Amino acid sequence: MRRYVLGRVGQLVITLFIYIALVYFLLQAMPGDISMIYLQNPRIPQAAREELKKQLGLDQPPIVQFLSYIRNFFTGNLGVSFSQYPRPVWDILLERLPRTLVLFITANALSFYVGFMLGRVIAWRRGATVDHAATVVGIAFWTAFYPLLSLILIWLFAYTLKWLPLNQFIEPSLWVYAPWPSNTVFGYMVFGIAVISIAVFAILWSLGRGQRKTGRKIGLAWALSAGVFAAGLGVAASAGMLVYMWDIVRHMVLPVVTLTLINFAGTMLLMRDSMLETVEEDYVMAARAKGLPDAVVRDRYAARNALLPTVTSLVLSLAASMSGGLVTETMFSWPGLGQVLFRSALANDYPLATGALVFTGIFLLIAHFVADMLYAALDPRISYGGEPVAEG
Amino acid sequence: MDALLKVENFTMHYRTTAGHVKAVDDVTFSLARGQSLGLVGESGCGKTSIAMSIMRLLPYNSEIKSGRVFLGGQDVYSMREEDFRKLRWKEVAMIFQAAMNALNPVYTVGSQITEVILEHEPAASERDARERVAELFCTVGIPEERMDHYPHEYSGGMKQRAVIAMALACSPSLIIADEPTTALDVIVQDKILREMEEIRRKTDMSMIYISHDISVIAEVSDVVGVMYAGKLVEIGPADDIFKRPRHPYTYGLMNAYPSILGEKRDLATIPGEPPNLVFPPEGCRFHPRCDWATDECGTVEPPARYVGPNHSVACYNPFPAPSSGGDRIGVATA
Amino acid sequence: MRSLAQHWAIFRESRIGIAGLVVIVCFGVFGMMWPLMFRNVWDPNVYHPVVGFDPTMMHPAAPCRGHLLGTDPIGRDILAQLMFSTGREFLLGVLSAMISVVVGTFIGAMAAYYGGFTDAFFMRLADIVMLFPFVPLLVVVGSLVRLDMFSFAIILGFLEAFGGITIILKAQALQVKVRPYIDAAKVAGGDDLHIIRSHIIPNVLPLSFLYMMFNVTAAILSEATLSFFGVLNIDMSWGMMIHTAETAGYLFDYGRYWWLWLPSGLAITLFCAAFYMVGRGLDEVVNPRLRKR
Amino acid sequence: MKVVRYSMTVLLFVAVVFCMGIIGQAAAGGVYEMAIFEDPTTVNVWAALGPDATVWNSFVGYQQSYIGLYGNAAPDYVFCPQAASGMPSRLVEEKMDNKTYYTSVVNIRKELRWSDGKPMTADDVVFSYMAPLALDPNKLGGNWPGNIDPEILAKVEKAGDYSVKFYLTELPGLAQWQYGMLQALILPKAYWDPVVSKALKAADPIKELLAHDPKGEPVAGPWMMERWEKGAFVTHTRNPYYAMTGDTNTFYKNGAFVTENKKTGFRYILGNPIGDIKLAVTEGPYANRLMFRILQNQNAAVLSLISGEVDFILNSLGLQRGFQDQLKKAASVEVVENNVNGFRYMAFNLTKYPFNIKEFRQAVSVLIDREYICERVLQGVAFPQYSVVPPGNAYWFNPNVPMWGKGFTRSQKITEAVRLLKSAGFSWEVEPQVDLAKDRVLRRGRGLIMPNGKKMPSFEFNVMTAGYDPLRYTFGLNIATWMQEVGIPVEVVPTEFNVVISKTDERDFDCFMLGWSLGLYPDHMYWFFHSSQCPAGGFNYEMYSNPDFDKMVEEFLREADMETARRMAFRLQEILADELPYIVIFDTPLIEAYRSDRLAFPYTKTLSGIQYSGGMTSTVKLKN
Repeated sequence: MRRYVLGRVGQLVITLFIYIALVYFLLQAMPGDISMIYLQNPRIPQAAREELKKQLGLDQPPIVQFLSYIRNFFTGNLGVSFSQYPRPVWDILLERLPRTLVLFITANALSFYVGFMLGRVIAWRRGATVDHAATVVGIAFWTAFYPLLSLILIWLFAYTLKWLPLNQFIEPSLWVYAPWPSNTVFGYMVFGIAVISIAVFAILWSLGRGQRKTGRKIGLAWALSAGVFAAGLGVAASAGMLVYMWDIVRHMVLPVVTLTLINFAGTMLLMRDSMLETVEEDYVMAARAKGLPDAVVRDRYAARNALLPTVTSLVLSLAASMSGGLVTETMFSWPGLGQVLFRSALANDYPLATGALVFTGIFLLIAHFVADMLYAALDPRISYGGEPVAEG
Repeated sequence: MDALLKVENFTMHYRTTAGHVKAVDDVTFSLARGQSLGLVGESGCGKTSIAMSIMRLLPYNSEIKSGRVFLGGQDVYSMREEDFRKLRWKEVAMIFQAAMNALNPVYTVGSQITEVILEHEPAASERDARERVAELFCTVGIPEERMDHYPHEYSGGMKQRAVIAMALACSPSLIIADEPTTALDVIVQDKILREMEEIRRKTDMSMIYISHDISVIAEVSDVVGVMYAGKLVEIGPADDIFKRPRHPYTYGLMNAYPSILGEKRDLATIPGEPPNLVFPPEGCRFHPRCDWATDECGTVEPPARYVGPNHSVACYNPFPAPSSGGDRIGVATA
Repeated sequence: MRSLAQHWAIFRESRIGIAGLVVIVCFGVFGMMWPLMFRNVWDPNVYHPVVGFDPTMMHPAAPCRGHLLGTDPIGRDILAQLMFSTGREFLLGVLSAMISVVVGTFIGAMAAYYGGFTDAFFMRLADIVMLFPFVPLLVVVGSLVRLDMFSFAIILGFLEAFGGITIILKAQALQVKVRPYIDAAKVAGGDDLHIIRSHIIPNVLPLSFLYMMFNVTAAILSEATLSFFGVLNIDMSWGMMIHTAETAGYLFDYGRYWWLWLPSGLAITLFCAAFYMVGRGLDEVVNPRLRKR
Repeated sequence: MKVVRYSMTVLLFVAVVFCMGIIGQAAAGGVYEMAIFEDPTTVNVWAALGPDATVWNSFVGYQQSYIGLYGNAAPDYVFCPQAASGMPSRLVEEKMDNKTYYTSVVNIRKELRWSDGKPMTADDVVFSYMAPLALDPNKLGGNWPGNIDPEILAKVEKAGDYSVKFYLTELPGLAQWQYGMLQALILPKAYWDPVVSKALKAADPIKELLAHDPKGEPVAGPWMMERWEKGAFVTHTRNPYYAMTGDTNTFYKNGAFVTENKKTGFRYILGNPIGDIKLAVTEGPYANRLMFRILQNQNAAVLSLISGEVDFILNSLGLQRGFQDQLKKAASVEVVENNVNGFRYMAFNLTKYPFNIKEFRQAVSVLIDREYICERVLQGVAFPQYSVVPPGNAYWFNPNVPMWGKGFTRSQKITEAVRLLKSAGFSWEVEPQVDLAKDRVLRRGRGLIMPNGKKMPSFEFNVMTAGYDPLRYTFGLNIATWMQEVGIPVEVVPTEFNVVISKTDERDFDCFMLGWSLGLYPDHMYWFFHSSQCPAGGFNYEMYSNPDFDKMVEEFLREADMETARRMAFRLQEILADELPYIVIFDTPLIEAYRSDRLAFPYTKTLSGIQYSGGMTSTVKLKN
């Protein structure tokens, strides 16, 4: 196992290196540089432009620039932004990271959940009205023009119905008096959710180990989970942070819903296809013959096995939504990594654009890696250990 | 005698885009407690469809045209789905065609058996269930410690044994074994069949063996039914049928397989292929392939008629009866 | 292997696929009407999709007799733009999908057939290409050098080709490669290219075709998104129509100026959904387990 | 059981939605809420004036918090004292250490305070000039070299506690002196001196200084930054020691101008303050807090404006036309339209033949139907323009420059263009023909033959891509069509903005269309048209070279007297409109909108709009 993981990590590092090189030279090959903004103001003398180039290191040959970039990269330094000179790229990305992560992980988790649940149901009831309806609606959203859809949703829910806030990720008039910066609250939210999920997972795991599920056990599990959640809320409330967290959640609803609408069909259709294969498997028939309840056959047999290929799609959809992040962020005034990338590219800010692309790349690599590990965890047949498996 | 299973004039079709597949056509038979029935026929002749009909596990595109199935005196198809679900495996269990695939790859073998025990016996605790599985593993000859292994860690024969153990888990009164040993090599096949037979005799269960291999059936069945193209063309006591097959198809089948006991014979094959069940031939469905067919065979379907005690054949020109009569009476055909 | 007619027979069973095909044909007819209308019916000065202008009314004008779908903020006929763009979208979608599938199929077949270094090289390359976040990358490239329709289609096609599609097609080609007739052909002295061309590729082709449909959807949506951000050098497309309405500020009062965004927005969704649905239909052809029995 | 579960879920959902609707609004009084589209990138004034000079940085940064010695009093942009107590003394020649200097003394208002309560003195002013000089304004980049020109400024010395003395190496023009150096911002020495001296010792002083995060920096302007929640909002609170509160700027009809503060007794008079008063504006600020909400797109901003979340949208580009009529209908929203200081133009490469023929350019100018573009295509949201100084810049604008083809019909334009071209020796293979009576083109021109007898080769016309700006792209196509009608073989090439910029910078083009937005003082006539700017890197892209013009524009630049300068500017505009190195086409007005139920601006008619004064934060009054 460890050898496999190490090997995989090594592979990732090499891939990453090639990726960085590609990104770097791709951006270098683009016309123009940031000193061109000085060309738009005749009062700025040419000397200033030369000084700027020298200051930013643009007067050096590209290969020298690249080597120093790589050297800095492996010491954890992504360079200095040109358009926000001299703020470190790393600093800008870190500022955006919590917002991006919270939004996209929530949205992906939700769209994966919705897609998985719906796909499970429609594959189980193949050919029924719900199957056709969900497929058509899913495809319609899947291929909808995203910017337009988000504008329509904003207009409907925030502007006309006034159920949800219009845009931005926090309400300024509330946060003026906040004792913390928003990123601190984001951080605590992520931390809190992680702790709560681990606790709930532990509760469910320890109580759900047996196969005999009594009502008492289920009730206890629910009560304990609710208790943990309430405790979390209580801690937040006593710290006075709850109202700010709530504000963030409020602002997240619309983008998350939009992302979910756009993305769920991918998981749903994949789950449906995958499950249409597993429902034909003999073990599903066997499970029915065993007189297990329909829901158990569907969930523990058909859906459980169909889940495996869908996990890969979770990663890919995470990638896709990070990629499409720019649209979401622009439409919902949610300043995240996509915005940084877009604006820095428009401003010829190569270090920042490269940094953002590399960062997205690292994120995706980690996601791929996690998917591999998850796949192994979910499928007992896959063993990365290398010990021979009894067969035949 | 009280019949455990009664199938009466059962007709079932599959709706497909090509048309209705007449998979089971007017099949009637019954099975007493403790008896074993062997259903034999080429693949696609409706054996498995009958098994699934008894289990009430027909796919969504099936349609029961007529007939009824009684299990322990209860009409299977008039019960509520939920009520019948609780009877499955407790009353009638099944050993699937491909045991390799009948186990869910993502759970341990043991848990898949305890699961069914816990489902059907509300009183049993998890520990009871595990003890039972250990016993069952012992019975079928799997080391107890392999309970917590995953299916992919089992060999083919062990999976087959595990599936048998699973079928025995709730001590059902009837087990349907659909091609239980087809995928195994001959030696293991034989061993497992013997063991199954032994268990059956010990527990006094009924059993339906389904196979395309008449030699397998020969070994273990009390009664043999021969199916062809959705029809039960001949049914009767095993000895009787093997000694003197009456239907030309049965005869053909017996010559098509080597005896498992190793008696050397020239193998004959039945020329032609089974008919398309969307448009089955007029009259006797076997007549296009039958050497003895007459004009009558091609027009009117031959009715089943008795040719011996409990031995009926649907043929206009059955082979002559053997000199000695049947020795055991156990099968009542309507 | 089945014949084309058999494939078609199976495809016809898929209601979703047929619905998609019908929509595509409708778009095709719609797009083909453009040159006819422009040459015979419409005054080129008024109905030109890019420089047309109708001096008789205020713009944007609501749908009326002369302009069935109204005009845009600079006085161009929406219907004419819609028709004109249809052809362009077909070109873009089909061109990029063709490139991705032709290149992807060839690479997949090569990688599967030769294995070894070729295989490793292309698979690692695919890993890296898959790492690229497409939309941001194209936005970055597009914001620095404006891509026109052609170069955009080609870049998109190659990105898709070297990415995931290669891996999928290679897996399919591998299944074919191990079949006995490939060995037979090799023993018979067939040269590699011949074997790839006449044995492996035909077997991979249905799957390629399926991915082609999905790639058309991806290409059109990417074009629309990038156009929306104004980073493409395309004078007219459905995405540009929405971009024009957006930059001119007509997009936020949704009810009032519906003709500025609804026709193009619907066209994008319908067109993409149609190709996607055809893809789903083909999926049932290629993947027998999904087929209804 | 299932029903219960479902209804519980639905109930929970409804409850959550309900909560979302009500919780989370905490309104506070006296907050002036503005929408901006991008995060500021820095709050460090050195960076904001230097390489990070974005309009957003100025909106939330120095425009609110800093003052200079002098400023331009809106709405008429009258040059007037801010921190200074009167006009600078006349520049006099002075010899020191064998060098000739031109010196001037500026006195400072004594009541000025930093926001920490300490007085603003001559030390601060001297520091504000000497520190950038020490760091080298060219290295600081951005606006620094324009404000503190190291070529001219030798040093600034303290002449008293509240007066400073400038030493210049040559006589400056208006652009360098009044509209440059004297308007540089004054920085608090007490805060920045240690930072700058530390930076000067560092390996990279500029980087060190720009990287400094100013916390608790005292300011002298009306507002001090309170909180910057990155990506969400920036707030400012009032500077409690802001000394200019109560300053009343009075504009007289006759052009006179008076600044007066009853409380402090400060008074400054320009011209002869008699007769009718046009406008009087009293400095506040009247709001308690500024809130800049960072909304990432204009749709979001407009929706927020209509729903009352913001009072004003602060955007240097103004609002797009489509919003106009919708906002006009919205309750309590006022839409204002202002001229901007800029123009869109097209230019030819004057080193190429036949673009260097004056008549050719005049013919093209005649052919361009500016009125058609503005009135028909843009329906009045643009105005035709002929001079390189926009009409909005009323003081400097010459309304009587030649206007080529103004008011002509299509056929008249073609006839006039043909006449001009023929007069320069052009001829045609097929000469265009028009029917003047019916205003129709009978025959399009083909095969234009240049005066040298060769057929004119086709040339490229670089316009913005449709994606960048659909309007400009369309106009480019229109202009090309008009030129093609008389047989000028032009070919439109949609080109990316960056590429046009580098093409013009490298002088590698035939002709192009771009736009400028300008400063108040029209020194751009020097930068765009003086022959010294011809080589690559200069701003005379089209490489116009006219020795007479050069001489005049140099004089204009040196001229320190406003009236003389104005006369010269008029003459320069006439020459340019005749020679047409730039064919000026049109400009669009700036459209802005604000909540009239919340805000009361003292005036809204001003060049470049309310945004140009940073939202008029210190003079706007808040209702309710």
